[in-house]
Amino acid sequence: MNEPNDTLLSVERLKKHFPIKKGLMRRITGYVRAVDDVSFRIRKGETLGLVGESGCGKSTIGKLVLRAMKPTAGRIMFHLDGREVPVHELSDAELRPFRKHAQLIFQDPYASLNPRMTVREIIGEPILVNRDHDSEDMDQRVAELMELVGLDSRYLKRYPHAFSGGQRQRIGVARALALNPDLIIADEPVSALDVSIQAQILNLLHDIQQDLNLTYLFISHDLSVVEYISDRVAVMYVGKLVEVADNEDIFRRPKHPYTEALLVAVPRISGERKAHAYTLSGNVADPANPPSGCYFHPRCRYAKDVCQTKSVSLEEISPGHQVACHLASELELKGL
Amino acid sequence: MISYIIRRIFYMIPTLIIISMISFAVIQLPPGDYLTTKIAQLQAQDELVNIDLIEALRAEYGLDKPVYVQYGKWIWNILHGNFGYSWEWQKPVEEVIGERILLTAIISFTATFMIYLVAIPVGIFSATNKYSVGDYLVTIIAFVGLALPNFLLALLLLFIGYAVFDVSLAGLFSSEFANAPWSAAKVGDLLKHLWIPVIVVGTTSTAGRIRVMRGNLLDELNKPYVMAARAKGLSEIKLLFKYPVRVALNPLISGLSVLLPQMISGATITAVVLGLPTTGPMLLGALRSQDVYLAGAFILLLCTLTVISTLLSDILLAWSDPRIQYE
Amino acid sequence: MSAKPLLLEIKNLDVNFYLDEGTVEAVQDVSLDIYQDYALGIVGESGCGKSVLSQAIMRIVPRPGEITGGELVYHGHNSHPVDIAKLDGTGKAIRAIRGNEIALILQEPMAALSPLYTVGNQIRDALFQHTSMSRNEARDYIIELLDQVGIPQPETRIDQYPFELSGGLRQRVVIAMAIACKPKLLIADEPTTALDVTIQAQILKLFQELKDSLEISIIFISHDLAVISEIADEVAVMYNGRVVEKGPASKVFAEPLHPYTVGLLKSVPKLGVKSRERLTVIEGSVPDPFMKYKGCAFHPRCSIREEVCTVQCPTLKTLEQEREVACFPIQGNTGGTE
Amino acid sequence: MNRRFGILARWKTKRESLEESERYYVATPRQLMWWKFRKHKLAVVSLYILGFMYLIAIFAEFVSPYNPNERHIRQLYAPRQKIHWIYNGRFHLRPAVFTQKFEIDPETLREKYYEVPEEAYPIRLFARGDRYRMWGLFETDLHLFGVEPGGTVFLFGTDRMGRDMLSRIIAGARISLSIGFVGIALSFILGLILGGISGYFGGVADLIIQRLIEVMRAFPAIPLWMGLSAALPMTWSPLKVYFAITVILSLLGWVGVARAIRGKFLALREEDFAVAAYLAGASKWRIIYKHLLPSFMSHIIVVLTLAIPHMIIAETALSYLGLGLRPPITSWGVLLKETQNIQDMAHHPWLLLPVLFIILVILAFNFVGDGLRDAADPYAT
Repeated sequence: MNEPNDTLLSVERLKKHFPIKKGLMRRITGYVRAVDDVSFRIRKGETLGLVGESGCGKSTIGKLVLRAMKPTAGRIMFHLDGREVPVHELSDAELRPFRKHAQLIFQDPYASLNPRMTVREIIGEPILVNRDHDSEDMDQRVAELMELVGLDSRYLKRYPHAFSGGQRQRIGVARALALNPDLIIADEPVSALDVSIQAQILNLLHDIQQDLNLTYLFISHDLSVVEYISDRVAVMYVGKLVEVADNEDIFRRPKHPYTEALLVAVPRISGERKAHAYTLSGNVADPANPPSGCYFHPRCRYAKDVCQTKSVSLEEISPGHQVACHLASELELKGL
Repeated sequence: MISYIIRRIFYMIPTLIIISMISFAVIQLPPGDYLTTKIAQLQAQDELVNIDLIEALRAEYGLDKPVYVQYGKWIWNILHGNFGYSWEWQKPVEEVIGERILLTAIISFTATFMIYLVAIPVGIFSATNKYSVGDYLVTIIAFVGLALPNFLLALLLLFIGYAVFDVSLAGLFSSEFANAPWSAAKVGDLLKHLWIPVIVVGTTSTAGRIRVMRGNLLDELNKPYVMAARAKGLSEIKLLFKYPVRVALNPLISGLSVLLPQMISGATITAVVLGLPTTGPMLLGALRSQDVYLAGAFILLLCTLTVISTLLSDILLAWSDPRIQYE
Repeated sequence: MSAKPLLLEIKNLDVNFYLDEGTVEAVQDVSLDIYQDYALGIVGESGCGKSVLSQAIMRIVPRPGEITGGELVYHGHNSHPVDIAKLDGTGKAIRAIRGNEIALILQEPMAALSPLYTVGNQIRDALFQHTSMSRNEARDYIIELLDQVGIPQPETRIDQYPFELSGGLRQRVVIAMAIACKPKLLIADEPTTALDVTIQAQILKLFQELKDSLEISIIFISHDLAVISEIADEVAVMYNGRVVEKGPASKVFAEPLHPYTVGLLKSVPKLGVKSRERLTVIEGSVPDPFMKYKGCAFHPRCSIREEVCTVQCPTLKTLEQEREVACFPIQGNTGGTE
Repeated sequence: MNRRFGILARWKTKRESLEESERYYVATPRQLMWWKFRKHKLAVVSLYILGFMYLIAIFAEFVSPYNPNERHIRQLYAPRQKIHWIYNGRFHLRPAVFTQKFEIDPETLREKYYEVPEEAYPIRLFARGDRYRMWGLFETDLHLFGVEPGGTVFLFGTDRMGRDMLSRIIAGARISLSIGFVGIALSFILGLILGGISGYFGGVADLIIQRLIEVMRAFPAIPLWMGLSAALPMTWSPLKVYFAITVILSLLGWVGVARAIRGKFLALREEDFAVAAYLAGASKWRIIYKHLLPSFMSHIIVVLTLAIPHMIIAETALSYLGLGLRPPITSWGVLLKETQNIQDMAHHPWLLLPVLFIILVILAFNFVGDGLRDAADPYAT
């Protein structure tokens, strides 16, 4: 494999199929194709936004990359100082040193902090279990991290119940930063927060990225947030990537009808009433029983016969712009 | 629905097998070969021993064979309607236990019915009048009911009946009907006596179900769908029964599968205290005198009865909650 | 707005929750006018009292909440106005209005439907309550309704249970349930929050269509400014139980006055206006409903606060044409009048 | 209200100062639970009652005025001796009991007891009485209270063999109250192991254990207990029987514990904070003892607290039927069993006193369990 040397993470043909068990003998009667043949790459220092509707498999990708679950097939390669770490095949013992390099920020700031541990224990846990600092150092390090995320380090001994949602999310960010990771996967990090608090966390993520040279995989259903934070964006539909491109290209020059539909669907503060040009009809396809051909064809207003029969794969149509659509070259789609 | 029932029946099989093994263990646990013990006992008392019968039984149950063969023979016989022989009663077991199992079932099922008849409306009242005087009263009574074990309640009732009212509350039949064949009059007499054991068996569980119903309903009353129903303009009574009460009932229905074994248990021990002609005293007697086939058959049948009731309650729940069939 | 006839006047409404831990003043001194054939949007963050307000209009505020002051004058009856706040909360009079004249759509479409009854059965309630339809008439009518709210194969869907439907379809069912008796006022409490963006667009479009075809008034409640801007004629911004700003939607969003509205609008990333600069934020956190704030509840987070804001609570004052704001510094600058 | 205000809201209103709120912010889970438990007044009272009962059970020999097996042949079926403050013609600060004597009622041929006020025996604290070995360690004759030799103090009357009921109830408390604990401890160990295996490893082990649990739940417990207890050899020593009975009781008791543990394990394993610890590189062992166990321990304690009264009831019931503990062991069930029949009780109602204690203890356990259940999750809204 000949990778450009600024790649931090490359994912190739990643699959995760969950068996559906039914009946008396719990026979496997089918599979939910949560992630189905997904390939992408993240460069050092960039933010890749991963958008899609609920159930499309975007969170599963995050969990697979972190090896919170084992992929059914495919490769996940982590590039570290010239070394390549095959994350997909690491054993439990090999995984532990890898965990220093990639961390997760959770969606729910309530469920993700153990209510029975103090802030010091929560933020210090990754340090402690990896013996990254000795214990005297640890207080110092935890205090540093708290200041970094904008929390008063005097609150070290408090329990999570003392904090508001936004502050809790800051604690979650501090925990993710504790081991100086290279990659942070942020799974809907602001969607559980109040509108006026979202901006605080987005700013924080933005600032620490600059300061610490972090790479983000930013998973969200909210296109406005993704547009704000991402350098590149991958759009996902029923377990597959349908379009990957630079931020500018995705939002201004989308090439996939689904991306276009998503953009149209986002309500906007326009000051004047916007008549809905068109809305996507129907529902997201069932990943256990997807339609034939291109999964999007039943809802696609441009669909032709070929879309019903022939499956699609992601192809590069211009430098850095990949689309999975038979009609990508013919369609004139509207961006923002 | 049909496939659901078939699946449930299929699940019963391992349960029944384990039950039969435990019942058989009860037969096997007493030390020594019971026939030998029995013979020694009889001979010590200078009584005539029917050697032929004993030899026949020894062969029939394979007492000289390993345990698993004995178990196999026992099961084989039971599957053919032969539950063994009761030394105590000098009769085949199946002849002794039929009516007693029936009476136990009557008491248990009547008690179960009464529990729901009382607990559901009281629970609804308690929840809809949360923190009212009535609710506190119900709560206190329920707690005391919970703390009062069946047999103690039986004891107390007997005591009060005897000491205060000078009546005997024991038994299921008046003396003139006790050994009479079944007739309409005997059924009437049974109904007259049934209420004491039913109260005794049911009190603890009624108290428990009141608590459950109250708790469930309180949870449900705050659910958005109740607010949605209210927003439609339905009257409080109508919406209460159509929406939250229906949902709050489901845990009670599924609780039936735990309740029925409790009732049958409770009926057993209460029967001993109250001297009822049901399984309880006879089982106790059989256990004490090591009349093993009788005891084993009782335990097997009581357990089977509960397994079947569990099945029925599961089917009832599936019928009442559309979500279950679609699982 | 005076061109259209008044439908509902909310006057100085107060709703308190008396909890063991203390009193929560969920709605404080809220006054709003709702006109016929018109959409009012209410924006606010969690705990600002917007949902309680909608429940108060229906008189279904759950205990231990109570309406403690103010009036809800409803002009929908032909004869004369009724003060809903004074009606018996479980009486016949209010029940004749609930679901019939005023209908409510709750946020979580799954939670708003009982799992134990078919869709048709639950829609039927309101019809049996308010009309004299027979079972068969009701069935035909419900199928028609389901079709109207865009549910495919209404003849089969009517006999399905809520858990057999997708989120979008469920929300359509809830809408069908609400409009079954052709209400004059529809209150929608975060009706699209639980939905995916493409489904949200479908539902918003449905609301537009209903508003045009049924000539219905809508109170649309959401935390999402953009959603409100798509649907509302007028918008009211709530903070800690009070309306802090009110005005025509186009003007409020184009030129917000209250520092909270200004902050909210600046702090959300807007699609198509991308810049990698830091977002402007409102510091601090959403107010705690148990906390009693001296002065303006927003002052701890406010960048333009003055001495007076910390001691006195501002009330809504009209500034210019149809613009009202409750903020001393803003009122002071433009010299608003009571 | 909204969950973000959950716990804060609950504590916030009463706080007067910053220090006060800081106290809540740094309060450990145990403190929060205790604060919440304290609000349940009945539970607190019940906790004190239970504490009192267990203290008595621990110091049974000292607290009881007599050896529970000592027969007072001239005092068969003696009724409760009343406590008198006025005797010898005047009021005393030290109460006394009067000697009771009996005559045979010519009609019923029963003993009829009457008090002899002239023979007043003041009740003394730390009186000398029967000799006993405290916990088998040292010999003494000191009792909490008693009367001068020559008098008797049967505050709860005596039984058919003239044994002091109070002393017997206290001796019974030791057995009846401890059998609950020992049984629960065994159930807990069984439940923790089986439920833990089932919840953590899943797969085939889970399937088998789950089926087993279902089967056990479908059993009518009492017939089964009866069957198993009846199989205990009559020749076993009382101590052996005691342990055998606890084992039998816990054989069925573990089911509830295992279900609770399994359910909590499954739920908590998926919790974000457990996943976070895993992703931070924490070992399985650390996740279990640092994240999972503390989170569900309080729930398990609730289950256990509510299971103890069931054990006590079961022991009492079995002993009452003659299938459980047997004399010379003294348990509350044995005491009831020794009261031969209902006529016996009707004429000597004090023989029913053990029932009061059984109910009191069970009620107290239920209230404590109820209070613990409310307090078990101080972070819920």
